[in-house]
Amino acid sequence: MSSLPLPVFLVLALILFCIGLFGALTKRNAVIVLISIELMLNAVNINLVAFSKYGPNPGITGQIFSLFTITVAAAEAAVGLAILFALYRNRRTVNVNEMDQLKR
Amino acid sequence: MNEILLSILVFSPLLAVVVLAFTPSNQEQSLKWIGLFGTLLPLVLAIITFCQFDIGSSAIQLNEKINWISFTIAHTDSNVTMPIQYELGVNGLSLVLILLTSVVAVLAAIGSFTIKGQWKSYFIFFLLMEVGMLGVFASQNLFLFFIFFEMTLIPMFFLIGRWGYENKEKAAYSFLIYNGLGSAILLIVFVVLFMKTGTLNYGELANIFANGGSGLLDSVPGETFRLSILIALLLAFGVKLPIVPLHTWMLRVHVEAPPPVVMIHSGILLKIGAYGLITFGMGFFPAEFKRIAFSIAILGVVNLLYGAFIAIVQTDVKKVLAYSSVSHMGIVLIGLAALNDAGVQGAIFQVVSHGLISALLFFLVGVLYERTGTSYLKAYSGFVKTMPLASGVLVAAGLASLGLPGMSGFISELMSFLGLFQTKPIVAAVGTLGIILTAVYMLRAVMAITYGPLSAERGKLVDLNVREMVPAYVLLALIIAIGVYPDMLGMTIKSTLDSILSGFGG
Amino acid sequence: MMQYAWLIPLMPLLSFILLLLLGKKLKEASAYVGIWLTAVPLVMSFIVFFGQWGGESYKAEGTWLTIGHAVITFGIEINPLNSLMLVIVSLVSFLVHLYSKGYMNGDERVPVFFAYLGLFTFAMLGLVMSPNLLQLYMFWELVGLGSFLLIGYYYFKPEARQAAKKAFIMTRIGDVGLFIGMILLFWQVGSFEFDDIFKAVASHEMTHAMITLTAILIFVGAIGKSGQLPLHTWLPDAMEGPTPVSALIHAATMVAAGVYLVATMYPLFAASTAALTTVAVVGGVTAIFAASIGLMQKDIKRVLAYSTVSQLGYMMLALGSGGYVAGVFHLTTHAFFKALLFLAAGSVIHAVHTQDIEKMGGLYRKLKRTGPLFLIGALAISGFPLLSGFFSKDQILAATYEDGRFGLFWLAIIAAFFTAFYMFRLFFMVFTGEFRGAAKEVHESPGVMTFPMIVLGILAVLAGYVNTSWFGTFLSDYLGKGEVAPLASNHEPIWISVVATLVSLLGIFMAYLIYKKGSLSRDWLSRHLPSLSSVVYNKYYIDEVYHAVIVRGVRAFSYGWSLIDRYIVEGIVNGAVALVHWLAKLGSKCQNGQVQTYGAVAFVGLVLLLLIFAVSGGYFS
Amino acid sequence: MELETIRSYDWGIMAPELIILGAATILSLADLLMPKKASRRYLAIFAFLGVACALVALFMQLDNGVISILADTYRFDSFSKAFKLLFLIGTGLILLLAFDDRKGERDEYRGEFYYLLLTALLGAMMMASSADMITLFVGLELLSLSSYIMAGLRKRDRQSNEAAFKYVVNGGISTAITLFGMSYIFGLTGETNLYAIQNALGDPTILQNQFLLVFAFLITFVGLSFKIATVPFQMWAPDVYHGAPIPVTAFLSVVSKAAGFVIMIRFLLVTFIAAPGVAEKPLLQEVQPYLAILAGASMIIGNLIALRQRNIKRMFAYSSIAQAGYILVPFAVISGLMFEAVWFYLLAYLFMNIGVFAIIQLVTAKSGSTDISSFAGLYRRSPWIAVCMTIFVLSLAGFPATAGFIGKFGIFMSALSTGAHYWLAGIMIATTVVSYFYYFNVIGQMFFRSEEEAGKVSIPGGVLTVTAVCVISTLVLGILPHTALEFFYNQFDLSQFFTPTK
Repeated sequence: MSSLPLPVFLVLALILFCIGLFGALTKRNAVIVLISIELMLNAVNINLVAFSKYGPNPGITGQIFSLFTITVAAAEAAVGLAILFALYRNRRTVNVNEMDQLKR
Repeated sequence: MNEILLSILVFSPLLAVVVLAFTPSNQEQSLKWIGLFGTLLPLVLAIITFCQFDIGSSAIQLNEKINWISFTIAHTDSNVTMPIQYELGVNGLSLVLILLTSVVAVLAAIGSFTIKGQWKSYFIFFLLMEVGMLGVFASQNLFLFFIFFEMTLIPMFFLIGRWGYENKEKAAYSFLIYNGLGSAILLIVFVVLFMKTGTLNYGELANIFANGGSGLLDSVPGETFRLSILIALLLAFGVKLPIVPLHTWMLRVHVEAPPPVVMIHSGILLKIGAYGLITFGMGFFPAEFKRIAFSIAILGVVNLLYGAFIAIVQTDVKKVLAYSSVSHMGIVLIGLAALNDAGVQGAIFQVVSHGLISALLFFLVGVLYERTGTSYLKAYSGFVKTMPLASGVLVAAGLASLGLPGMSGFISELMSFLGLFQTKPIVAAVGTLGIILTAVYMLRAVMAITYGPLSAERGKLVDLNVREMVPAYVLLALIIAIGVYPDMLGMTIKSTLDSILSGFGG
Repeated sequence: MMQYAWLIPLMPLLSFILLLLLGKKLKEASAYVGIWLTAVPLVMSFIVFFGQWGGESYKAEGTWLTIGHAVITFGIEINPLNSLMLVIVSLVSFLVHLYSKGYMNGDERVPVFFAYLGLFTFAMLGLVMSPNLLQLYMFWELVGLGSFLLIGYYYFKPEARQAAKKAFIMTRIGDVGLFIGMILLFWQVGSFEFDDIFKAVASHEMTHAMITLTAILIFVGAIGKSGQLPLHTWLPDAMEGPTPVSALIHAATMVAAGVYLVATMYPLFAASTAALTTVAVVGGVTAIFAASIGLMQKDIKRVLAYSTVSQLGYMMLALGSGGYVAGVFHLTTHAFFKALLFLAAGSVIHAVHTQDIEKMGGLYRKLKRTGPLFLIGALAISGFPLLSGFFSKDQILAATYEDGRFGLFWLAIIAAFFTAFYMFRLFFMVFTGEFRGAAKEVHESPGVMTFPMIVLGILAVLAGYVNTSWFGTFLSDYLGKGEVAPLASNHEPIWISVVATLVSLLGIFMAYLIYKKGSLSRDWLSRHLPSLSSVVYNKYYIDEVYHAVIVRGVRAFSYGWSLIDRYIVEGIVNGAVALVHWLAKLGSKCQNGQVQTYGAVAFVGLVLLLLIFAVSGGYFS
Repeated sequence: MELETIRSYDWGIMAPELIILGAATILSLADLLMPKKASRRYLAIFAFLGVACALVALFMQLDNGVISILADTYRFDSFSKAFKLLFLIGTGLILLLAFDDRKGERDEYRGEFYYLLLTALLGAMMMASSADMITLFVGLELLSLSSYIMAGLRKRDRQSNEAAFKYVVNGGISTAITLFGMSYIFGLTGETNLYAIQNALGDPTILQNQFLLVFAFLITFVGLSFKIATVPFQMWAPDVYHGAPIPVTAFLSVVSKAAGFVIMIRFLLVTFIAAPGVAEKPLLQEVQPYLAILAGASMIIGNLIALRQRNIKRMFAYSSIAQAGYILVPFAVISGLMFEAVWFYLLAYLFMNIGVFAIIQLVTAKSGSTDISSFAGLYRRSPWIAVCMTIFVLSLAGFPATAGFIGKFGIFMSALSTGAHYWLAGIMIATTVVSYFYYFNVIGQMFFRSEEEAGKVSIPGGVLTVTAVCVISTLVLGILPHTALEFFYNQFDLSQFFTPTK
């Protein structure tokens, strides 16, 4: 079985991470922002799994780590959405730009 | 008793603080009297301390030492413990300053009777500040010194900011920021010394820098290191002293703070700068001090002339006196820069003498302000007529300030210049211009107040009352006593002076 | 007796303290306290003086201050010169106290006046008894204080305030010279003691340049105190003080302290020709300069003041020309006749309530005692033969001539002419002709005022006989007893006396022609040489020049500095504070409330860190 | 894993965590089962008792040596003991504070706050005790997630919502960044156990990927700096502190921040201690300038922007950024004094900052505004409160006779102990002086201004206790610091920190 070399996975993860970051920092819609963060966390997962398989010191703990990451990411998304709901109820908006009552 | 005499002395004002805290704040008279008695206690103790002190010995006396804090530094091989002790002790110089502090504090407390309102907190702050001042002079450990040093800062901030005049808050803030900067530099210096030598005891530090070798020291710290520490000290105490151009805060304080507070400030707090320069700058780094002595002499002359020139054109008597303080502190620097018996002794005399004279002058300005509600020279004239006693004392104080023989100011001026003429005659000669200028601005201010025609609306001024006479006469008596028989003070500081100067090899 | 000599200055000090404390209660009786407490020192001074006449010098000292290994002492010394000064000072002081009792009658601040007089007398007596330079300097300043307080006695008059301030500051300028000279001597000699200094001078421990420098610096002090050029302007202004004060301080004693200083330090001066020349030139120029101003003044006291300046110049000239005895001799005689003149002038002022000689005239008839006494004084100062001034002035001229300073000698001759002229101008305008004043009743002063004048009058006539080449040179012998005083010869050529006498008679005659007979017009000079006359009348505009250049200059400089202090020194600080606040504002602007900005900042920060590390760590290289 | 193994573990050492876990569980159940109208305030007492029990349990174990269980993922050592102590004390005080916080909210949601606080505490404690990247991460997230919710606890309050949302978004990004860094550390070593990583990084083979290693370090560091709110991840802090309820703000600024330092020290120091850098120097020495710059920037930014704040909560948010910058100094210049300096300062900071927020809560509740002017004339109205506030503020500003001074002194000692960090000490001291402006502005309001509204501020019991404890501790630690320092030296042997369990 021919296998892709490690750098390919790492670059993929990096790109994914950057896309996620870009989304999180530019999108107006709060939901998309939250999803972009998920994307960043998933990039990490790719890293972890790739390292645990093809890394210089492969090991199973990486995959276990990624399991925890997935779980925590889910929890985070849930909390994030819950907070967004509360916000939406009060403000009737999911536009990130409008959330600037607190500043300076 | 002797083992803890100094501690009792330093913390004695706290007794009155406790009593004050439980006195209802509307009992004006009792609050004032408690405050006054709170300052009398340290005075009594200071006199007891003086009696216990052996003038002939140059050693630190009445020592107290308790282990206080110890920091442990984890090193790769073994842990190093760096202890900080609670150490008190006095030598001739600090004893004199403690006496000065306790005397001026009592008189300022008497002067504080005219303070408007909130006597309770006023006297609490006042007494806390006295603890700080006494502590500064009694401590034998830099850490402790710093704590007491800062302890004078906070009460002073409140005293200026709450009981001052129109721009009191600005004055309080600029006091705080400048002195904060000064003490910040001081803190760094102390920590650096601590990390280099492992001790903060004055004697041990002096010993280490003189002879080298100690627990933590790999080698005697280099020349550059010593020099930069000394310059940092000069900067830190230069704010306090103040040295031009670090003086602007002090003008504001002198103008805005209530008179008794200025008495303390100008009389004692400024002197901490000189005390620090002598004890630390000269005590620890004699060789380096010698190297920068010329610059210090220049700074001294600049201070002297700068203050004097500007004082000539001031329209507010408080400002005249403030610039006069700048000018007079120049004489301290001049004396220190001379690096000989005469000069350093002159500087110490100037510290004491200016403490008394400026306390007296500001007390009188307070008296005038209280009666007239202004401190502008233009608003004054011919007060001899209605206030002969106050005017007489004012003229006397002014003359003392300009260095009239027979009063303390002359002795210090003479000795400082005597000292500097031996080592740096040209600089000293330039400095003597200050003697003339001092006469010019002092007479201008004093005579504008006392002499001249009396305007009609000032016809009902009341002369000094008994309560005001006490500070005025006591201070004047001390000024004249030192001026007539200076060896009284000279003997007390002689041994200390010798030990300081032994660092310069002579 | 000598061991009690230290009590002499303490008596007036006691008077000062008593009157300060009890003056309010004593009121008019204060005068008696002052008089008695100067009478005692007077008696003691005479005892000391005559004790000294036969005995040795006396010195007693105690430790005053220790500076390192040098011990500075405080004590008294009695030697020929200062025992003579003691007598002069205590005598004049006593007489002035007495006179003031009458003169100040009715003034509500009499206790204060006598207190100040006591303080001054104390300081002056202390000054002459000082065994060392430092102590002398201290009392030197204290007599300045006494003078300052008494000039400003009429505190409510702005002119008096101004004059007092001016006196203090001008003399202080000179004092700084003395101060520096004293300190330099200390480091050369290691002591302030006169004896040590003279020993060092004699043993050539000091370089010649240093001797000259210190001598000149000390002379600067004398210039200030004795009102010599260019620091003379305070002395005429000092006439704002009460007239007895002018007599005591600004004629007889304090202003003579400068001469006394030079005399005391004479061995130092004698060791340097340059220093002596300086003293002589300054003295000579001052003598003629002040005399010329005296010609045109209209205020009776100012004429006398300029006369004093001029006479002090004479004394300096004498000292500078090696005429030690002549200088001291003239100091003595001058003390008596000038005090007399001032007291007489005071008596006149007391009678007519003005000082303007244009408003006087014909008083000789009304003031039966003052008039003749004034005439005696005027004759004495003019050098009328056989009066005291004649002898002393004669010796000065002789000393100058012998020293080979011919230019100065002729200046002194001209000054002598001027002196005679202006004194008699004064006499004729005040005492002869018609009364031009407004006062209706003019009374002679009471006995308490005339008595001192009579005493002084007698002395003004007789004091000259203590040192003449005809009867005996008592004074020279006496002063020569102390080893410090080098002797000047008394064998002057006779023609000098003749010329001097002729010149002063000519001066008197000219004054007579102009002011009594009116043969010559009074405004001859102002008509023919208007510019010169106005220059002289305005005292060569020296006050104006000082005011324009020095006073204004210092004030402008100060003002400039205070602007720098306010705008630049404080400006930098304010600028720093403003910068901090500006940065804070900038920072808080970035905090724009946008959550994504926050994330972006963190991300950019991270990228920057990584980039910097990569570049500096050499990743790209 | 065998049951046998599980049973063989010394579970007793987890007693504090277990007690907190139990308390949180019971509280959540109780809150669920209680009738809607019933007051939840008394749940606070229960939570407080839980914390107290945990504290007692911790004290009972002080003498234990290093014990690690659960396959070395949970590690009980001096470090964890020392910092758990801080967390527990801090949380206890905040619970007392919350007990009296009545502002605006209906009672029914109060229960949530108490058990979320306990779970957050649990997360922090786990972080202090973790010896494995995975548990460390889980602890961190437990703390974070609980804090997100707590920040938004006031559901009807727009500011609270917004604060929570900002917190969650920035928190998410920081988590991702941290994890990204961690994934590389894992990748380079193949281990998740900290001591195993330490071992692997000490191996010379790592030198091939030295750049990647430093990158990983910096990325992780920046990610973690979110928790301690220092540059560059500091900007969320003012908004969140401003919007969150005051007890939550206090928690975030004290306990959560302390936890951030714990994870930073534990994770970065243990793993990278032996790692080689790009040049000859060890990695930790090589990144020192970067950490020092970040610390310096935090002090500058925090203290500068605080100058312009009128809102007292925001002001202390910026102040806490600066304070975090101070605490970062010993970490940045790693010296033999690091642990005690950080620990002591955090202890001092805990008391003074909770004290400050206690009084802010009192005063702003009275005036209904968080503007600084609500402090005007406080001295006339309630002198004792003003005096206490003054003591706290002076301590934060670092004046002697307060805990803050000794803390700062320790930081200076560590900054100046090993060579040339004068500039960092210089920045610290200069910004400290700048900070006088705003700290003393508060004092000025209290003492110099006249009161705008009359009325004494009354102190309820809980806040009174908190204030009293904080004032006494601040002063005692300032005047007799050896009480704490000797306790620290005697009880905590930090040489255990770097060596794996035998």
